[in-house]
Amino acid sequence: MATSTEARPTTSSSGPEPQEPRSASRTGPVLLTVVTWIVAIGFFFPVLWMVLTAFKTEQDAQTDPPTLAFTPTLEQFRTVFDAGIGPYFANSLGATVISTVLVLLLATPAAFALSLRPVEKTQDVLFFFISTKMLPVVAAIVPIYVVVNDLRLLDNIWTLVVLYTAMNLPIAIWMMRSFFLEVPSELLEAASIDGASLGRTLREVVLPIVSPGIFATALICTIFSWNEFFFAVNLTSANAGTMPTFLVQFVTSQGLYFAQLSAAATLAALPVILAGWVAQNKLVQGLSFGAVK
Amino acid sequence: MAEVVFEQASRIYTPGAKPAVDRLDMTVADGELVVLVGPSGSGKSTALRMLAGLEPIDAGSVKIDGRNVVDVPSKDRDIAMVFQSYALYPSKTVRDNMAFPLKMRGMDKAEQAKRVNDAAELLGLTEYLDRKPKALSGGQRQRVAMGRAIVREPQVFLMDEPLSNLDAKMRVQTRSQIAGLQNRLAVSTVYVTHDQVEAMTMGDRVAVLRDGRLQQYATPSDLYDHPDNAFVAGFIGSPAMNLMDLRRTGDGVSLGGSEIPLARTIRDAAGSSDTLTVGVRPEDLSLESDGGGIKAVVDVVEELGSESYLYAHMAEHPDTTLVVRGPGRTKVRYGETIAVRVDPDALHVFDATSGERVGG
Amino acid sequence: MAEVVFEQASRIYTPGAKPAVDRLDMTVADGELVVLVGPSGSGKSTALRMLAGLEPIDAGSVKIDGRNVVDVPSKDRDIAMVFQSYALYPSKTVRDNMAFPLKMRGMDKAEQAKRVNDAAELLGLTEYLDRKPKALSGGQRQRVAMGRAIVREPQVFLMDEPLSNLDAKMRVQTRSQIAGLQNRLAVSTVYVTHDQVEAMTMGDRVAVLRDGRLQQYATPSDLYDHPDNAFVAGFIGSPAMNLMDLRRTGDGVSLGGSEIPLARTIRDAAGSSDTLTVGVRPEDLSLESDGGGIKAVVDVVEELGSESYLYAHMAEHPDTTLVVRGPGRTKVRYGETIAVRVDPDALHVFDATSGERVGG
Amino acid sequence: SGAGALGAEEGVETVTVAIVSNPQMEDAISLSPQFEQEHPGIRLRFVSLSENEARAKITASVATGGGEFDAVMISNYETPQWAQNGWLTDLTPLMDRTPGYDPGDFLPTVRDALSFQGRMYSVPFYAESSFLMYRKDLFAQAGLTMPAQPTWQQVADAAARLDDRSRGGNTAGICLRGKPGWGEMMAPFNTVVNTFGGRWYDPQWNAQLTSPQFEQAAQFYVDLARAHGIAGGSQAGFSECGTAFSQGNVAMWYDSTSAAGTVIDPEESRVVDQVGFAAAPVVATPSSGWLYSWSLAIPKTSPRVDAAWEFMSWMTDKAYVQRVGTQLGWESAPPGARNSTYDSPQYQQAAGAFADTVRDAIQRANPKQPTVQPVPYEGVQFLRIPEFQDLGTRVSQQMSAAIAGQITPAEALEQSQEYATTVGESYQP
Amino acid sequence: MTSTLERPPAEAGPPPAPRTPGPRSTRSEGWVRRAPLLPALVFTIIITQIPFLLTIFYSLQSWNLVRPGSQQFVWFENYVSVFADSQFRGVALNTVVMTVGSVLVAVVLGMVLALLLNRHFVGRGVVRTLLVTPFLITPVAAALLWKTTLLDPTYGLVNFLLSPFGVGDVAWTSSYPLVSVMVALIWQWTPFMMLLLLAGLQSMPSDQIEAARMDGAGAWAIFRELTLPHLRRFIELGTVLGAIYLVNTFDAVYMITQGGPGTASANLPYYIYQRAFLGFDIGQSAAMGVVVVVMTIIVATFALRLVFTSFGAAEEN
Ligand SMILES: Nc1ncnc2c1ncn2[C@@H]1O[C@H](COP(=O)(O)OP(=O)(O)OP(=O)(O)O)[C@@H](O)[C@H]1O
Ligand SMILES: Nc1ncnc2c1ncn2[C@@H]1O[C@H](COP(=O)(O)OP(=O)(O)OP(=O)(O)O)[C@@H](O)[C@H]1O
Ligand SMILES: [Mg+2]
Ligand SMILES: [Mg+2]
Repeated sequence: MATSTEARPTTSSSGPEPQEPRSASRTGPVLLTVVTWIVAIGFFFPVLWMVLTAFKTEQDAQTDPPTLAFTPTLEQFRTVFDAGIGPYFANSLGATVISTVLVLLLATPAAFALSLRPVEKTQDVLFFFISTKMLPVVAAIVPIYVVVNDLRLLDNIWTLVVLYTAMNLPIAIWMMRSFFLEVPSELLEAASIDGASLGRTLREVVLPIVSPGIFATALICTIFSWNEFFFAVNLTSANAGTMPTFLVQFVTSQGLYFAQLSAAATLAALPVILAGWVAQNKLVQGLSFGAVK
Repeated sequence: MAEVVFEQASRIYTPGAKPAVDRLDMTVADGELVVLVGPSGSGKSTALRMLAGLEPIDAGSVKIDGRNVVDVPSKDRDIAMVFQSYALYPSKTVRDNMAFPLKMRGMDKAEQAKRVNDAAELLGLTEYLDRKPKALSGGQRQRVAMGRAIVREPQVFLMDEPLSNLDAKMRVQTRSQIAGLQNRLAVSTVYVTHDQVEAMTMGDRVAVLRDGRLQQYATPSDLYDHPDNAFVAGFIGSPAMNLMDLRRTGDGVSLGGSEIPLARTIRDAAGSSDTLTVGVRPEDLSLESDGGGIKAVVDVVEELGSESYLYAHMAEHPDTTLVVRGPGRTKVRYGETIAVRVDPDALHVFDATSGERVGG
Repeated sequence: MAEVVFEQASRIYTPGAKPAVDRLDMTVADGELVVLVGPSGSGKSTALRMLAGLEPIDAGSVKIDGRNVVDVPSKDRDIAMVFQSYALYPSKTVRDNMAFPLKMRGMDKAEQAKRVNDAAELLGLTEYLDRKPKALSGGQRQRVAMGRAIVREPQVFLMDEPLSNLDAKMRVQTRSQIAGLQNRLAVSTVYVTHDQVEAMTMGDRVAVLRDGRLQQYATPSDLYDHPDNAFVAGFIGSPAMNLMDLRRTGDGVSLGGSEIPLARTIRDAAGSSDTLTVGVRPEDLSLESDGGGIKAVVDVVEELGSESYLYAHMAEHPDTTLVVRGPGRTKVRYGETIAVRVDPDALHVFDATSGERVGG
Repeated sequence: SGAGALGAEEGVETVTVAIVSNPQMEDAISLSPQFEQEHPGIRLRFVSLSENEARAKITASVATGGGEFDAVMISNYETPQWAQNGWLTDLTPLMDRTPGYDPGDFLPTVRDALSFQGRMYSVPFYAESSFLMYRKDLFAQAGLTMPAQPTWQQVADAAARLDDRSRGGNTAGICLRGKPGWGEMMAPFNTVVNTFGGRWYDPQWNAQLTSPQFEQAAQFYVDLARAHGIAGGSQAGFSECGTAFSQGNVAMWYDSTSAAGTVIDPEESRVVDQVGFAAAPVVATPSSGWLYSWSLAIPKTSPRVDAAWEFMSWMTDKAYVQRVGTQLGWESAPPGARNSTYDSPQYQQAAGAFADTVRDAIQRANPKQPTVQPVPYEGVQFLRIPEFQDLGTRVSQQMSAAIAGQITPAEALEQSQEYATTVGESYQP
Repeated sequence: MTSTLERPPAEAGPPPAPRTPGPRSTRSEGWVRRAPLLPALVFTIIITQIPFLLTIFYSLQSWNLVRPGSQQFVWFENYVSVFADSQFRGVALNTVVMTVGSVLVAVVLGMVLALLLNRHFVGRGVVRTLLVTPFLITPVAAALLWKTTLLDPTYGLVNFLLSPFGVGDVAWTSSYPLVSVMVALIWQWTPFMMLLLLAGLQSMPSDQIEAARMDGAGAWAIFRELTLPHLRRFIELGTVLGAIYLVNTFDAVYMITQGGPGTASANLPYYIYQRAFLGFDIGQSAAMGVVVVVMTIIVATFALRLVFTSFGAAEEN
């Protein structure tokens, strides 16, 4: 399971131990903690239910009232694996990782140019980027299909990489820009005094400070790419299909095999869930404390 | 009405490392202004933060008005603090920064405005009231931080180097205003400063910290005249006291060939130690024009206008250096040999090993 | 080899407002150390930032080594700067903070380490090299900022109150080390400080700014002895010079009932003005024990150990206040009347309206 | 991974097949390695998508000449239209030269539905009609009997009798689809419209949705669904009804004949032994069952006609049915396409409970004349015009809103009439 | 040596005009600044604008994919019928309600959660992990999950859990279709907002909060006076990104309600989907897409430039 980064350093000294500031009322925080836990479990519950369903038979999956008492079975997972999850998984992984890396590579300098060292017309540029996300994909899919078809790039993983990059770039730029703006401008000044070029300033000064923001951005791009469905289903077929396209074959018109679908969805979500759990720990590191007076 | 007591209070930032504040025992009487001094990193800010409730107290306790406040959250301690790092609210104007503590206490708008305007007047910030902190100079920011504290009438004032970025003139002026305010409100105050003049003039008492430990806690003149140990002696006063490890000879110690007599009480107290650390302040050394006294060669002449300081080394022991105060316009120049006379009554004698004061 | 020239350089932050730096003309000779002083908000930091290329130059120009650098980005100006706000890299350790400029210049690792260690040693940071800035005290942070500048051998050093958060002892020590380093490397340096002692002792020349305008640019002793105007006179020296608007009487001016004679040259230069601003430094006033001199009533006695300052007002003109320097251990107490003698040769006379110095 | 062009081994052709992910198709995929073994020169790649995605994707691909697929699974809705558009390869010559393929074995109604101008453009994998499933046990309990050819009035009465929810039970009377979608509620609803004597257009393409017969049908359907249908009836689709019926929460279910396998599968159903089957209820027409078939076609763009046909013929052959029956069990055999399937004793044994009812329904389906009065279109549960997917879905949305009680059936039809008029106008000279 | 620069005010010329912020920009300096932006900009223009122009081109045509030969130029006919379509307006309204409602609720909930998580407590890491998970689930699966296991009137957990309170048999998706869709969206998007705001909270300097505590501010006052202004940028960011995404929500509508009953829960993407993938009316759907873009741009311009100050004010601190 996920680990908590807040664990205090283990002490070995016999002296008095450091502690958090004690607070006057003990019940307040405890109550808050309890509330937080309840809410968290409430949010997680549907997912838990989905995972549980994946271990049920179809019959157990839909009972009235819902039941927790069932004999777990791996049947559904077996079916899913038999359907040949491998290539889909590999395609998803490829498209997601490559596009996320590309997004970060393109967005980082762009966000920098739009925040810390703003170019003219920053607002317009930002607006342009976000405006590219305003056209509903469903409206644009036929033109895209036609272009991709003309380029003979249907069912090609690179098509997805390019489209995912374009799809996530505006978000990444916007997000990163917000985080970059948190960097005290004095630090950039210090870096330029210290003779750092733009690239190095970014790499050595800005990025370490905004790393939680970068992780958040990368995580979100990863999630969006991994779960992207519409491009994948319309532009790929036998070779470049991704996990969501794999998933929909379990949405059959002959009755809904929900246990099977749950197993497939669980498997599909597993990589991002793991990535999310790992990355979100990185989201909680202090940013620029102690930098300036 | 607030007496502040530190009782064996400690703070350890990193487990295993040495405490930033180490079993501090200190009482600030009601209405008293205590100045906290010490080298950089000696735990001054930490001590203030402990009192303010911003740092946990790892051992011991802190009491305000006889009540242990270890579990009282900062906001209920009724303390106003000037942070060393200012900690201004970046999204608020100067006016709102200063009004914030008043607003938090639900003071009515008119009274808030009045107080803020008064404080701004006092600190010369009137024309900047509508700016955001980002558009202020360093000293202006510091003044805003100051203003945010002094608009209140808290139980305790904590000021962490509140004037370090102000020019001498403004500092003198603000210093006396703070002292006046503190006096008028009779608010117990702990004031951290690196400025010798502030330390000597503002405090009812001065506490000297070193490595988290309290070295001496006394009135300024006591501290100056009777430092408890060589560290305090060297730390208080600028330029610092000349501290020399001298060999004992007969009734005194030997310096630059001549013997300086020591008082009987000191001799007795010193017992059999071979060497003593002897301190003498630059102003207790006088230049002899008639050739008598200890000979020293001048290395540096610092002219401050109203006085000058001669940095010199013993003609015979180049390793022993001395600072001598001279007149504002001295004729002495680099390389010259001067003759210095020591006032035997002004000697401070310390144990060479422990650094503790020997005798009275 | 770097001469720095400000030529009518101006910076206006807010269109329409008065310039933060206003047509500054100043030359820093190669290898010279110039101290920049002025009240808080007078444009010192702005001037440094203009020189460093961090602020646009709205008019005029800045030249380094004869080359107009207005269009040269900071990183290519080869300047090392200590920021008033430190601007440490929060994600880097102290070591990496200090090594950063060297790394940027592609210096080899071993040399980097050596320099960083040397600087750390000098600044007493050795044991903190592996910490992040947020785990340091204020003074320690400031020293890191200092360290990051002095590891380099740039063309120009810019230091914006680099020692304001250090204790007196460390300050004296670091001050002389900086001076030594600057001397050794012969790097042109602009040094901003609020500390009178630093201003007087460190600079080859001192520039006094006020509201963005250069008031006087001269050697420290010139500044002290011949302030060009009443502002400089009052600003340099601590406690400040006593400045009084006095009415002319016959051959001099009248103060507290008695007449103080003025030199002929001054009288001539003053022309027909009725009133003159007359300044006299606290140390140029002496206490008369024999009852002669001007009578004043003591308001405050500040005892600094090595000397004391008596803040008093004229017995007959309560509005005219005076600061008089007394001996370290004075017997005078609050409310006593003292007699003060003025040294007529030590008078500074200024035009009451323009503030300009009158006569020599 | 699989980026770029199809990996081509020397002398091996890769045939890409787009299919709809129904259990029968999954069976085909699982058996396909046997095909590859028997045909070493052909490699198969399947793109399996759910029905809606598959239809959209295949249509886009074929219509724009995307050429991703060598064989596509389409239905009797698309086949004649696409054949007319010239998008499909004529399969008749291929069938003729394939020994033992026996196209004459296909059920005639199905064969007709997949033909254009007398030539077949797709070959049926399986076919279905609609019928009524009911709980024999509940009927017995209530002392009711189900006629072999019930009328809708009889069904409505029975539903009212069997609905015990007002008496504290949890059995609904009948499940009727209410979920919007031309392939969802529009299918059963259209059969009801037809048998009530309603029609979408008169021969001059004038929309007839507000005709009394149509309104009667709509009113009937909505009333029945609202009064005795399952909870959330406006969102009930094939799978929702299937779950409800299998879990024993509903007494009757009017739907596709393909549901038969599920409701008697002990793995999925709790009512295995209690299910009875009857023909689709009628009012004014002799029969009302729909006709639907999933079939395989070869887009004109495919350069691998022979290889594709090789696979298609394998999958729609009699031998395939045998193969499935012996290897996966006879209840899994694709129904409805071939007479020979029904003649097989093993199949009769496995699916005897419904096999003949199903064949009958398929054979009685009458796409050419679905209702009483003449119409300018073909199709039972759909109108075989390109606009129908959209039109049907829009109308179904209105009807669904009526089932949810948000509007009256009359209002729903009024709005629908407008949609239909717009479409009809494009067919009027 | 000594120079006096005290000049009488009269002599002083007019103050020089200030330059635009940033060091004096020459041509080359401008390009140095722009360089980092260019790759992203060029990439985006090429990849997104070609399909967009094509969309505009198609929107001027009457073209049904499944009726070959129907393709012809009709200029603005498609637009005319879009605006004449009363359902289109209703659907547009649904879109607004769905987007605004979901975003607002998600932001508020996300903020609450972020604040709850920005404290030290037992199991903080685990809780955070649990909370982000909904965002990681594939939207298609999430929508189905809501439809089938949570909101189903008979088998749904929601009704099951509510049945003790006497509201056990609500047909959520047909009685409250819009709400049903929004609940699923909110469930998925709250973690996104939480992540964003948590990262924002982490960047808040602690000394300001300390100062506020000294100033007597309680938790609420600190939140209102300091946290909120600090988070403003992140709230705006979350709102913008969330809105842009949710305007284009398709899966949830498609899976949970099919836009029904009627068009009660249909939004523009779903409506366009129907035109494009059921009707295969490329011209119509392209025209609708263009209309959506234009409307979104108009709304966004107002929202971003008037309501939000992100653009201008962000630079100010
Ligand atoms: N970003 C800014 N926007 C607007 N005005 C500014 C800005 N920065 C500084 N100022 C103003 O410019 C003037 C000069 O500021 P500067 O920082 O140069 O002063 P300084 O001499 O360094 O003062 P200090 O000793 O307090 O640091 C001040 O009045 C200040 O308020
Ligand atoms: N957050 C922290 N983590 C670890 N060590 C710390 C932390 N804050 C301070 N210290 C250490 O504790 C010691 C005392 O720090 P403190 O800030 O109290 O010093 P100070 O007396 O205020 O110094 P200065 O005059 O430089 O401000 C220093 O050695 C410092 O490095
Ligand atoms: Mg400190
Ligand atoms: Mg400054």
